[in-house]
Amino acid sequence: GIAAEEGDAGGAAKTGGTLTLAIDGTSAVNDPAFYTTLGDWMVVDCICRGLTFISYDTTEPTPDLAESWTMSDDGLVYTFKLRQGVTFHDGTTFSSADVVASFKRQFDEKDPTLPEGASRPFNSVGKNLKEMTAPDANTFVMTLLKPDRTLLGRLSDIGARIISKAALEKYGKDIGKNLVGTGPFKFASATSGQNVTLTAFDAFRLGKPPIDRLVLQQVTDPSTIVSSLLSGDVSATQFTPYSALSQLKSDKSVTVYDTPKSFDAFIMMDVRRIPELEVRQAINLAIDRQALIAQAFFGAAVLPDGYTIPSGQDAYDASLADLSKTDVAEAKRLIQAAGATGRTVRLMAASDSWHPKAAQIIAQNLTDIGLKVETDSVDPAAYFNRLLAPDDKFHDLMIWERNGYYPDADDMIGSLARPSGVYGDFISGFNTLDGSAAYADKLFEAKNIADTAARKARYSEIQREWAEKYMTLSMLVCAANPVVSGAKVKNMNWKALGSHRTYMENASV
Amino acid sequence: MTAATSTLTRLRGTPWLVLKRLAAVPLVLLGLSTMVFIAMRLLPGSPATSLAAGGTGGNQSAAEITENAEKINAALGLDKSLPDQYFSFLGDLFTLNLGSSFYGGNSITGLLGDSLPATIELTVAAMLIAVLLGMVTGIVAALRKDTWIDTTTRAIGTVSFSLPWFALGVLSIVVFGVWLRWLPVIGRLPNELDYQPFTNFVLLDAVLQDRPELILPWLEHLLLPAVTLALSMAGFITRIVRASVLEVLGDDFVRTARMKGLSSGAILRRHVLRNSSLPIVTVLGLQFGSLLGGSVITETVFSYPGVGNLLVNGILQRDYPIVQGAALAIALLFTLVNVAVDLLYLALDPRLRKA
Amino acid sequence: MKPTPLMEIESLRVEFAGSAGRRVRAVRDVDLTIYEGETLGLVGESGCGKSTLGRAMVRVTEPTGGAIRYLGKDITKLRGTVFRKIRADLQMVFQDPFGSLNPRRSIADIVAEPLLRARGTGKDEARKIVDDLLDQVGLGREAGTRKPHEFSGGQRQRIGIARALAPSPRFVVADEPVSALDVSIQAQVINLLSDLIRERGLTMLFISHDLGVVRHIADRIAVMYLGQIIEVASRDDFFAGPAHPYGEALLSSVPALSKQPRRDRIELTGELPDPADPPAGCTFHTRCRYATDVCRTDAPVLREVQPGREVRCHLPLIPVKGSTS
Amino acid sequence: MVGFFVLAAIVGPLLVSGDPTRNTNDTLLPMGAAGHLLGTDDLGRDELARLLYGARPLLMVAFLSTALAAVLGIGAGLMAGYLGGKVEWLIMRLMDLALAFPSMLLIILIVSAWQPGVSSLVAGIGVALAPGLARLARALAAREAGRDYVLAAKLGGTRGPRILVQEMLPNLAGPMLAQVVMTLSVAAGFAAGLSYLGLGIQPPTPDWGYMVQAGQEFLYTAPRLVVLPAAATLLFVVACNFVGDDLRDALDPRANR
Amino acid sequence: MSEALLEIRGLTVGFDVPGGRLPAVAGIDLTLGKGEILALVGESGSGKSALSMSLVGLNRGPRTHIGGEVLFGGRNLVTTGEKELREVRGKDIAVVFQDALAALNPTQRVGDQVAEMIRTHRKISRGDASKRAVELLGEVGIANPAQTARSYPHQLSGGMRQRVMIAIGLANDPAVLIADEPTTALDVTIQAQVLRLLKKLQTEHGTTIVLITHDLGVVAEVADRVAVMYAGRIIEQGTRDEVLFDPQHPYTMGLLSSVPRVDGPAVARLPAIAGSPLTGVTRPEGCAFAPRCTFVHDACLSPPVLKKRYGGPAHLDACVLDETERARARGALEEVAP
Ligand SMILES: Nc1ncnc2c1ncn2[C@@H]1O[C@H](COP(=O)(O)OP(=O)(O)OP(=O)(O)O)[C@@H](O)[C@H]1O
Ligand SMILES: Nc1ncnc2c1ncn2[C@@H]1O[C@H](COP(=O)(O)OP(=O)(O)OP(=O)(O)O)[C@@H](O)[C@H]1O
Ligand SMILES: [Mg+2]
Ligand SMILES: [Mg+2]
Ligand code: NI
Repeated sequence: GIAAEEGDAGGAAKTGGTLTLAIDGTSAVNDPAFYTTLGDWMVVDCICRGLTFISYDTTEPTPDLAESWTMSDDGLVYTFKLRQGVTFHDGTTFSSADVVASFKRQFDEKDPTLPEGASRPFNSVGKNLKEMTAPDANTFVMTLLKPDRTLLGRLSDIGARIISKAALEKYGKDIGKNLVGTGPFKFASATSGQNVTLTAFDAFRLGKPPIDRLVLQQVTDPSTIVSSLLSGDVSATQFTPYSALSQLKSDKSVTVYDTPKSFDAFIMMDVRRIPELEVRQAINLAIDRQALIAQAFFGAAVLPDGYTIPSGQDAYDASLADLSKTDVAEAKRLIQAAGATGRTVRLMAASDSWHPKAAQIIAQNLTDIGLKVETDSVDPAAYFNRLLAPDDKFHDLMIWERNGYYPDADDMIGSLARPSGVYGDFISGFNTLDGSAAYADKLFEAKNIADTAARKARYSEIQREWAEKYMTLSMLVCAANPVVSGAKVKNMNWKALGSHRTYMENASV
Repeated sequence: MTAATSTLTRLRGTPWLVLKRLAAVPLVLLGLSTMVFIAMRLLPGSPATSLAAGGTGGNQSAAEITENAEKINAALGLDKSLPDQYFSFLGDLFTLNLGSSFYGGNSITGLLGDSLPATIELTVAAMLIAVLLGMVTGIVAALRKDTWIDTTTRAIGTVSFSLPWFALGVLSIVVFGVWLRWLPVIGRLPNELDYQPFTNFVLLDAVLQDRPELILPWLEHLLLPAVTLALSMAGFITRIVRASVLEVLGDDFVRTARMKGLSSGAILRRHVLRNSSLPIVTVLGLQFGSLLGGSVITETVFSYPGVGNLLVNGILQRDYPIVQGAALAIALLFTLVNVAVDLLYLALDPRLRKA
Repeated sequence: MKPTPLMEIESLRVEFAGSAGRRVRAVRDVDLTIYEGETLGLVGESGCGKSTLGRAMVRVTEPTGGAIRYLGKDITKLRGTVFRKIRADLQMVFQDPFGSLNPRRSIADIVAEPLLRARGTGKDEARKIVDDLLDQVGLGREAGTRKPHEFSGGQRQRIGIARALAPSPRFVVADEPVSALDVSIQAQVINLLSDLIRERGLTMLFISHDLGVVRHIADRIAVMYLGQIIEVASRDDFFAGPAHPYGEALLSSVPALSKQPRRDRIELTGELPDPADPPAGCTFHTRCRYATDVCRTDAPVLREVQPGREVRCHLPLIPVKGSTS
Repeated sequence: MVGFFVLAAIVGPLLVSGDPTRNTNDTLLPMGAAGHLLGTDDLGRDELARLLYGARPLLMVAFLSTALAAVLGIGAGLMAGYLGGKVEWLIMRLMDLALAFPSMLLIILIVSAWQPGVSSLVAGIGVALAPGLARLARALAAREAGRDYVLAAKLGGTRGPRILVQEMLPNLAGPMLAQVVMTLSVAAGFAAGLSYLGLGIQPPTPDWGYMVQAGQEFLYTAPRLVVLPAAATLLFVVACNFVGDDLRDALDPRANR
Repeated sequence: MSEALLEIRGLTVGFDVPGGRLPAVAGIDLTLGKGEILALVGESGSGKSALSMSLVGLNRGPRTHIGGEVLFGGRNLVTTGEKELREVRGKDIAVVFQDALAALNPTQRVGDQVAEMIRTHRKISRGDASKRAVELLGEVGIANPAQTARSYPHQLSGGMRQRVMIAIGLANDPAVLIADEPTTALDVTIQAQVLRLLKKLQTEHGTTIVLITHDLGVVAEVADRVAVMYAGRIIEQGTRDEVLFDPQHPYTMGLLSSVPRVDGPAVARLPAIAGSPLTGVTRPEGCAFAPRCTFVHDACLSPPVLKKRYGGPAHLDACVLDETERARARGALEEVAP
């Protein structure tokens, strides 16, 4: 069935029971400094909380373990007042020492509590950090090298979660197998490739969650996800295959939520392979986005009218819709003008989820405007590596997606258009184009504009200019990770789950 | 001289053969691990880039990712030359250290300890089902040779032997799990049950820990994947059993048994079954391999926490130690089963026992 | 007229890898001479190594040790083209008339093969030789186009003989060529063989376990027991009275087609020992009714006891001429 | 029956008008819809056309990989069986090594180490299936090598390779052929299975295995998208097995019929 | 001839083969006397085994057609049901097969195989049956019966295996023992032992023995009576001396003279019978030997009848030649052998 309007769930939420979330995978290592799988990341989300919190009802960072904060006028010094009386799962009390210990292992690659191969995702903030201090138990100060208005948002990210210092000292490198935080659920057991079991934390700051147990169960086969939702073996998941949506909507035993369209689906063009702007523009104009929405996403996507910014975010600007319009006649004309008719372009896409379907539709679209298309469907694990290899034979057109790690324009266009980032460098070769260097500064400036409206305007300006002048990235759609749950599951924060955020403290089964 | 010769002869008898078989196991495993080692290094994609880009790939600059990847490579020992990697891999192997996962350092031995029992449960259950089914149908078909019973049994056997198991698993989930709701479709035990593995063989643990309530849900979870796996093998066994029983029925000693005035039931029991089980037993050993291969898909479809699942995840994540460990475990299992089969063969066929 | 030796073998040994690493010594230090133009009959119990010896002489089984001399030339180690030339002189007729003909090839092809390969004869010439041969063995040249399965056992054996004779060999090993045939057919094939031997002046090693057949076709007899030659004698001498107790038992065991059953039958007790683990001393002592202590400890050697008669026995059944030991 | 499949794969596409790779907006039309006998798939392509075209890659992979397995396996097996000794030991140990690993896994390893596609599929399946054939070939060759007619050929001065090809091969051909046809069915099963795993033939080329996998998403809404290609695969494999059985029976001298 | 024990009347055995129905046994009348050894001789494929197996229905099957009568103990064994026939098999009529290695179960100890035969027809404890089995093995002349009983067939030599087979046949002291070429695979020295054993059985147990062989020497050695088969029919029958030393049928004559002998004068050429026996499914209506016979008559084209013609009192043959022609035939054979 389809989710009813907000609020009707109300009533007396049932307590007790086990909620099972289907996840893509687990290595049974749950460590904010070590990204392994999305599933493990979701576990960290349940166990640990950070200084700030974004509920996904709004995109505004709100206080969590930090009760309040102040920013110096130059935007370089942030002083956090920490909440008192919060206890960790191991019984210790939260203080600034825990914050320092948790952050230090992200910033310092020599930290003894880091396991081998740790990726330290929060390290990018550390690069901009001059120093961090804890003047007293309830105060924590960060001094930046350059201003960064996205800091508060980033502090809500999973890499910035706070671990009990006592636990860090106790477990060292093995903290990932014994994670201790202040979140609503505490770690019980985990088996790699199978599941992670969490139990409700009685002393959670906002009250004991209604459910007793939360199990994150690895289910990799898409049809099994659907089946186990229908059979009740799984309570909820955001990894639902798109094609099953209409079937699930018509089934009373499950609830399908109208999850926010939070991620971008796009094709990247390598300008070193497709040097003519006209050809790139033609490719952009050729794409039948309605067909993609209907046939690859089964309705769980919308036209990318804000270009790279999804509609839920502050910087969303519907006036950019024309950057992603479809005009086959014009596309053909451009191809002819460039003398590219009959040219072979290669298109690669990962072999999972919506990618192969999209690749087939796009291949058709490009064939229709006179190009010859060769496609390659790539094992998902190998795909990212191939994106990073400009020598790859299929590096002309690449289908890819970007999830909002925290809901901010800087995480979208800020990453995509940055000439030195993976997108601008390895993937598209944007950094080889004239004028690309200026975008580093433009994006930095936009990021630090305090006024929301002005910031939005600036981002719109950058996006339009970037798209029209270079067109290295053609937006396909803005899509959702469709959340589906069993009909009995109530009060789950499904909007957050649509962005892989796992806030199950209010959910009941 | 004669005494010495005969002792030697006895030494070369049964135990000698057993020893010889067992001595070959490490060699096979060494060859295999080398093969897997090479195959893994040939796979495109490296764990370091995946790891380095993990989580927030886009926020980092290209240079950062490259640098990070190098560091991770060094930490994981992937920066060393291939021969170096190989020798340290072999060295570890000799000390029975299978290494640890690139993703978070789970020890491979531990992971195998978690998953191997599940796979053994699954494949053994499938084997039992298949053998039972296949033996009965095969014998009936052979005894009723050239009747409609034979023709139908053979046709069904051939069809079931040809069934693509990938489709079968999905179909059985839909029918029994979703439409009929008779059986659970994922996992090995319900998540509500608080199972603390000790040996990780549920049946054994149920006895050891005195938790009889584990058994029923365990069987429920086991049934679908095991039957899915078993079906195609059962068809195969039917064919082999039929052929083998027919062959033995044509043997001279069966005529002798008839000459003795034995009833056909007694002939079947005392003379045909044992002798026709010889080729079946050999085939079982090899078929166990295809069961293990099939378990890779079946375990994925049923989210069944076995080695097959572990292996696929390992391949997908380019987690070499996991792939190596899982492949080795599978090969070891397979090899040991085949050694067991050889020994069973030895027990069944006295002809082989003479040196 | 002093006969010239055609084939001489010296301390020939053939060993096989038995099961579980045991060595089966099928032929143990055999010395034997076959003279030009004669037929030597080789008899002995099943498994005593007759076939192996025969095969080793034409080198389809490689000997483990010893030497084979053909016309005085050591051919034990020859290889390649040199050997192929000589090989054509040494041929073989097999026991099994079914397994020894390739079921997929025509008779003419089968018979022509050694001509084309070993002799290097041209196709047309080979064709002519094959036709003549098929006539000679009594099948008729029309048989050439047919396949082996269209023929009966006796006819197939004729084909086998034609193939062996195709490259005009000087020495032929006939390994129980009639034992698979019915009595009425046996006689036909035996007659054919003796005709051919006469006409072509063939030298032959004729292996059989049927003493009647051997008596009919052979000039000299060699008896084998457990990998060794234990007696060599001319045909008439042997049938008049074997010199070795085993030869004696063998001869007396043959059921006689006579009105009065024989009374002098010598019944051997015990079974043929394991060739992989032969008894010490005289290998026959376990079944020998004359055996003494020396037989159990000392292995006798093959020695000439009378001109042209060799025996491997401490206590031969005929008087020893010349020497005393 | 197998011939029927081959025929269907070759001429089938000429009979239908639909382009199996052409997307249209008529998605998921039911069976019997105008112009689409078996309906259309999720990208609006004619299912019948896809089924008919889909036979090609599967058959091609099955036949090619079987051919590869046959060449490798029978070659190695014949050599081992005929030559015996060290060569046999080496070849058979190599084969044992390959056999000591479930073939499905071996193929997955090979295919993913290469690049998914027809050539890697053929190579993977061929290599994985070769040991089985080699074993049989060796057993048969060893049996045949002991036959007197082989000795006779040796005596006639025929050289080793010629004996293998001219004398022994024709006599092994019968049972080998039956086994090869059976192998064909196994190869088809593997090819479909791997395409199903996404390691096989790449879209948009129609292929039964991939069609099953892609159709699986519509198991509840349009089950024919799974059932039709799965059934086609099954039929082909069954057909191969039946043909193999019949061949074996027909060529087996022991069979009394 | 002593008292009749078993009577065969008009027995036919046909096998369905690809070309049609093969008349392996084409109408045979034969009477078995109590305590005698009857030798059944003939070329390969002449139907010796088919005849003997059909006596106790061992070759019954969908492709086998057995007709005629086998009268034994007041019953016609051809029409007796399988269940009743089982009582007869092994108890009243036992068979010793040619290839003992194949005829013994390779996975069972030989003692057990003998004991099984005993227990099938007698209510007797397992232990007693085993003990009796060891005794039986001793009786057939196995030197170390207790140890042999624990062996598997492949561990025994050919002669011992054949004795084990005979022990199985003897286990229930049957009235008739059919020995189908029991010595063909054995060496002469071993053959002599086995033949002696059979002779001993006859004298000590009074067992009637049907000895199938193609070795005329063996026949001369042990048989009381002889029946010569050719292409599914008996063409000559009589006492040992009648058939072997006064053959009446040209085929028997040829057969006897073509055997190379170890005694008597050595001959230069063996008098051979030309041609080869019939193998196909179609058989001439008349004498099947006619195509190979040098003395064919028009009368040979009509169906042969086995009856008393010339020779001794029990001597029957199926040849239409008269006495002078027979003498000529005999002379022709002697001519070749000077
Ligand atoms: N290829 C082989 N491999 C192993 N052992 C063999 C081989 N060929 C023969 N033998 C063994 O060598 C011994 C002699 O065998 P051979 O065939 O020469 O005997 P034979 O006298 O010809 O017997 P028969 O009369 O049965 O033909 C036997 O013990 C036999 O088992
Ligand atoms: N089960 C059977 N099916 C078909 N034909 C058979 C069968 N058994 C025997 N025959 C055929 O019947 C004929 C007689 O066979 P039988 O075995 O009685 O001959 P035999 O005299 O015992 O010969 P041998 O001396 O070779 O044992 C032969 O042509 C044989 O091929
Ligand atoms: Mg021999
Ligand atoms: Mg017979
Ligand atoms: Ni002596």
